[in-house]
Amino acid sequence: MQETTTVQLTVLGDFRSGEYTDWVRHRANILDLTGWINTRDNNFVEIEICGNPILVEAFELACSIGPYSVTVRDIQVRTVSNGPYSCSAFEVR
Amino acid sequence: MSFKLYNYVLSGNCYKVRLFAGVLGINYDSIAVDFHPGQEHKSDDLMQLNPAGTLPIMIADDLVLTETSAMLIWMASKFDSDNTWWPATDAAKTAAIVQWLGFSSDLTSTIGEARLHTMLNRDVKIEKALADGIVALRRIEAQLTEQGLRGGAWLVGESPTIADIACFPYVALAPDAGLEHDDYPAIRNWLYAIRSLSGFVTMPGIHEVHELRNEGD
Amino acid sequence: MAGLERAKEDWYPIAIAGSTVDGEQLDTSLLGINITLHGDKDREISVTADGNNLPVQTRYDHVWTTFSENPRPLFDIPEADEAGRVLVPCGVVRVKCSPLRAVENFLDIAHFPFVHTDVLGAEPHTEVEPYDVKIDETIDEVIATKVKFFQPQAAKSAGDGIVTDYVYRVAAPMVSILYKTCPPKPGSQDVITLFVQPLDEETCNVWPWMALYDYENSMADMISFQQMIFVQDRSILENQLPRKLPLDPKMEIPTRADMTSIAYRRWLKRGGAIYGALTEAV
Amino acid sequence: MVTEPVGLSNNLPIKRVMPARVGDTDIAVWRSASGVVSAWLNRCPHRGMRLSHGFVRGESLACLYHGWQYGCDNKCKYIPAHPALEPPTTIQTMAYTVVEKHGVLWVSLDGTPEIPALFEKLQPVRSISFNCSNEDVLSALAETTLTCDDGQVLSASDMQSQNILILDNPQNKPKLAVLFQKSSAANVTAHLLADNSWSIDGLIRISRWCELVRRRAEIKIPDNRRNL
Repeated sequence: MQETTTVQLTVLGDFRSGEYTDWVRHRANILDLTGWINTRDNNFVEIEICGNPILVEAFELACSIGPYSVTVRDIQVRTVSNGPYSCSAFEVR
Repeated sequence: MSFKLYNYVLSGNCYKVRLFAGVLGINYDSIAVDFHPGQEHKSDDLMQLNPAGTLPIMIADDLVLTETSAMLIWMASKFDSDNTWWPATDAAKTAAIVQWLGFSSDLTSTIGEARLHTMLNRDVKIEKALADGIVALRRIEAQLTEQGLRGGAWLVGESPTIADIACFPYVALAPDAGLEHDDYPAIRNWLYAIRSLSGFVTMPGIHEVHELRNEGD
Repeated sequence: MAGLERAKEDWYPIAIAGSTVDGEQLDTSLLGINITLHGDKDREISVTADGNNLPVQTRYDHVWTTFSENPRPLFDIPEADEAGRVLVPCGVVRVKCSPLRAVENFLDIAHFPFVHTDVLGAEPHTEVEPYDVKIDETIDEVIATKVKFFQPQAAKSAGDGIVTDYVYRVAAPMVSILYKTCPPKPGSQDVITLFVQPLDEETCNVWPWMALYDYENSMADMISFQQMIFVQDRSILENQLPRKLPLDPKMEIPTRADMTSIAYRRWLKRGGAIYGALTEAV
Repeated sequence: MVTEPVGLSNNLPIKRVMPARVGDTDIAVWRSASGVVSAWLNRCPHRGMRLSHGFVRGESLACLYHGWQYGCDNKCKYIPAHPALEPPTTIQTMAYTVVEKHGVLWVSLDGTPEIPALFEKLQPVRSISFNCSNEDVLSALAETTLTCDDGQVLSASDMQSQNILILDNPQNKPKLAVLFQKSSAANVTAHLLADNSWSIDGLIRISRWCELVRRRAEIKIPDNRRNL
């Protein structure tokens, strides 16, 4: 059993193209991570992500650049817990 | 030390000597020459030693050798006690080997020249060098194919000889000039066989045989 | 062409200073445009494109030019002027890849055990420890610090294997500067740079340059070492697909070990420095 | 999508990888230590390096750039930069169907291999690439003949299909089969198989006949159209 971590990302930028959500879900699936994404508005996205810490880091890294149509200005990372997680898939909320 | 070599790291001709020394397990003194960008091989000191202005230059016993074929024969005669790399008493084999030693200079003047252009920006008639390079690769491919049908893996006979050492560098480095190995299965297998030889040494453009290292498993 | 106007604002290396003689003309290419370098009296150099003179300056042993009347200033390497350093221009190596890929590869350490085997890295020492990367807004550079890697032979002057400390700077889209542990002079750092001349979006001339504390090895030894390292990278660079650098890493899987690469791509994207980049997912 | 012959089995020994093309698709074909053959898109999912430059370790193919290893199930097994990580099975290469039959490696991009069922007891002779079109090769073939060990003279006849040429007795026992792998309008590769009536000298004669055909085929195109 590998260790697990859950972190929340607050992503600030320009998400008007609407491509960020699908892009992030694609990345979560490639890295076999669970959690959710919530697009609050065109400038603000919240993501919770859970899985192996090395893969969670890889996910953060990918989210920090995103698709070309999206500008990520800042990404803040907050660890929520270091234990098992209830979410079984990656959801768009 | 067994000999002294005026050496340039990116030269396929210098690499023939480094490779053969590795395979024979002999040590030598290497003196780096700034061929690029410094053109040091054309300096007064080195032109005094080798009026042809080429690399490598080997100081062996009392000899100054400037042709790689001569160097390989000297090294084999002196250090290969089994006489397999240069079977001097076998007339047919030595004659066949010398044919390929001669051919190896065609590789230098085609693929080697194209590589100088494509990699180091040297002024070369690139279209002709590439076209002739393909002709040269096809000739090696045909020979290795026929040897394969006879059950062999080397250019001459049943074991590696200095013919293989002489032809290996510029065939292996052909992708540096944009001539890929994709169309040449017999060449690919031969390159692999040489790279797997005990004592094999690499050069830039020819990678380590990572298959044979197991630390990462 | 995307990014061309932005790319024209930068300085690029096109020759080693002092390498041309009186009256010699050297044709080359920059950003897809044919240019000519003229070696004149007293080694004064001029560069023309389509008959018009371009700005020229000589710095870090190279001749630099730009298409802009009002270019961004050439980056600063203060160490270049420190007394006692040996300055080593290493010549040119041409590579069939995006100029940005050449820089990105230079920022990468995870490939050392496989591409620079037994020199800059070796199995089983393959792990990349966490390090810091930031985009420094004030100087507009990418900086990676606290990079550490086990190296069997870190420099020509190194004996046994050591853990080498690295700091990377990306000082312009096509210039990267590396500071690393200097084996013969503890406390000091060797400076190794990659100056890249974009011939076009998919071909470049790479001009490695070093400022070292090394009094033991000959100039030829030091140049050979750096050429060996860079030409080992060349066959990787010519076989990465696509040939341009993707700014959208959708078809790639970066991990923590690729942090500098992703920071570099973010910085290029933010600054609109997309000459040689691919902006759609592939 | 037609199933392309991409190489002869005996040119891909165990623990080796080779490049191949099917149409425009760049492919890496490799054989594991236990003999399993895989055909993948020639691109490492990590940073895009061609996998045909990689190396085989046991049952995995490793990328030369950063050493990421992928198993015969296409899934990533090991990332050297993160040795403690057990990679998720979602990290994988893009795999195609590869079948080994009649001593030939066949690749299909769309998963449904259609392999001609004609050949039995044929031995591999060689693969040879031509810098000209399929038509140029076929017309050069038509102009040449090849003499068997028993003195019989083979000539190009009995075209079975666009991609396979059978010389002598097309029904079931050809003396020689030529399989065409078409890469582009200016590039074609032929894989040759022979029956067991040929001596070693006969096989070498076949190999030299290939060279003759190539000289004839490539001379048909003017220099300025030649794909170097």
